[in-house]
Amino acid sequence: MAVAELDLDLDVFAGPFDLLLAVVLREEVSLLEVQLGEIVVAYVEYLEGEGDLELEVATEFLVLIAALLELKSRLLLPAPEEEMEAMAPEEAVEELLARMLEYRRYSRAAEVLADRFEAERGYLYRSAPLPAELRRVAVDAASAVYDPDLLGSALGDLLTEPEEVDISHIRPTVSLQRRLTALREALGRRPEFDFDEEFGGEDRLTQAVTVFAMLELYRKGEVTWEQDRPLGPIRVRRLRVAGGGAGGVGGGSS
Amino acid sequence: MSDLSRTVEALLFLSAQPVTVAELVEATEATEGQVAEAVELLREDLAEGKRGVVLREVGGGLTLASDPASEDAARRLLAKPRTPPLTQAQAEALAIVAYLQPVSRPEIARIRGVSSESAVQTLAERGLIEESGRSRFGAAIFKTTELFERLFGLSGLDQLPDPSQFDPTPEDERELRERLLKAGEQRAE
Amino acid sequence: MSDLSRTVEALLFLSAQPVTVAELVEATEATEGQVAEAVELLREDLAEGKRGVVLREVGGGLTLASDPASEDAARRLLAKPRTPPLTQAQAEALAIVAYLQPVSRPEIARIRGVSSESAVQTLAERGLIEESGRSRFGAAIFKTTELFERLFGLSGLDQLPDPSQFDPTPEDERELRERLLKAGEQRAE
Repeated sequence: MAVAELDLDLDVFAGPFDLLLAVVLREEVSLLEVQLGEIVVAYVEYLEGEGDLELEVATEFLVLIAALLELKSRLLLPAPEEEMEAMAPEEAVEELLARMLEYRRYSRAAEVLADRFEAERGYLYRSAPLPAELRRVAVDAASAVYDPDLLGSALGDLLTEPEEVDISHIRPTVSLQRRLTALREALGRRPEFDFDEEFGGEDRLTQAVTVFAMLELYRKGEVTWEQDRPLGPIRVRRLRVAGGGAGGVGGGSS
Repeated sequence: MSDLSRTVEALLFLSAQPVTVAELVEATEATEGQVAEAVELLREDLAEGKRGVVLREVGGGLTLASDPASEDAARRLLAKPRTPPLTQAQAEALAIVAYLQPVSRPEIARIRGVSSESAVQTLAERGLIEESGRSRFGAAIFKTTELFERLFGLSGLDQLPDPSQFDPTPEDERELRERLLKAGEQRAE
Repeated sequence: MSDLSRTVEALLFLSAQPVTVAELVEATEATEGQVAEAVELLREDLAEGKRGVVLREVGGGLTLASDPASEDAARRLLAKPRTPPLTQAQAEALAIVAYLQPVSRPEIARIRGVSSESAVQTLAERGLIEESGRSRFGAAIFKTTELFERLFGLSGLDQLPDPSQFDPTPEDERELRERLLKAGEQRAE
């Protein structure tokens, strides 16, 4: 199944995923109202039903959901008026249409190629060395055409041990839940603080998840923030104290 | 079977790569007309269903291949499992490389709308595409290989199906546009 | 020509080594009598002077060979080895075989961190490497050929560039094979 066909039944939208993308781009549905968590849940449920994880599809899903998250976070962040108008709905539709048409061309060519590959798989080719007497001929006629350094440098490439893959960012300690708690604790200590001052010591991923936690609390009306210029300091301000503490967070996917 | 046909058959049998008519002319010291005639005779003799071996025109030349009817027996003998079919993602990435080559990795991702890392890597591992350099911005650039032509039974890249047949028709475009608009209207109701 | 004869012909065409009747029986799932009959038919069809290929019995098995009459033409065709530029994958596989020979196919894959089927096959087809036996576990083992030395202008394998010259960590004194395998395993992770 393609991700595009993932059937969604959300509060504000029912239909396949690609349709959701289309209506979101047309701004017929406000992305602010779409619980992205629900889409993830729908996808995970689909996976559970299906039993196997197809890596390609999973990758596609991650790319799409990441794009939506980015879009949503941009909408949530205050931005100058003119930037908000940068892409009108009509333009968005035209852009989307152009892309879909181009993609459609190659996905059709792909079908033809896949069929062709299937039809050709039965033909097998011989790969046998030349008989000894003829091999002799080729050796006699051979002259140096390759540089031995080619082999040395290829071997050098292979000797290079790749850098250790940094997997610290996928440790399970960075959960949205915990960042929400940390954020609320920080807000509980003082009504206003500088983001970097409070969280600047954390690694990039923890900081990023903290920003998502801020978006979540913004949605709930608990927090707001200001940033005078891109990459400038972020002042985080408490709007009201969270009611009841730990419960009631987590993307509203229940 | 003529002597020249026999020689051509022997040459095709020995050569690991497809052999062009020009190479056959040089090797047999016959005229191009004679070689063409000999190839024609051989083509009839080795037409599909006649023998265990068939004559094929792939990868820019002539080559022999085993008849597909013997595929199962051949795989049992050579203990060679059937290669898996192309996934949708691989087929799409391959179509883009085949028609647009040389084409960069980001370009493939842009057209497919998703990162195509693993599809591209698998295609390269299977020998269907290969890096043919780097773009100005350092991105890997890909083209199809000779193996691609062989495995797809193409005598050359010009034998790829005419791409215009895949162009979305005006009806397609209208249908797609309507689908997008309708989705919006449903929402508005 | 019977279906079974056709299949037998295809099997002999594909196999680089002579094939025994027992192997043919197993691969075709026919009886020994049927296979013997099919081989007899094929023997008549491929008797000397009939086609470009002849059926021969060598080393306890059956094999196809080119007709001796085509030898001169074969010499002219195959005298000049094919030497297109090596792709990165081919260069890496060749370097592994050159420095570590004899080396098994799975070992090549482990060092490169990716399956290297098509690179190894191309190198073998071009005559740069060849099978030199089987490992204890049945994997093909490769070494470089005399043609390889000619094409690289080497008077012997000891003329290969000193690996330490390209070695990123010369202070490390572990053995080359071990080092390559370690780097390969990290790549594959």
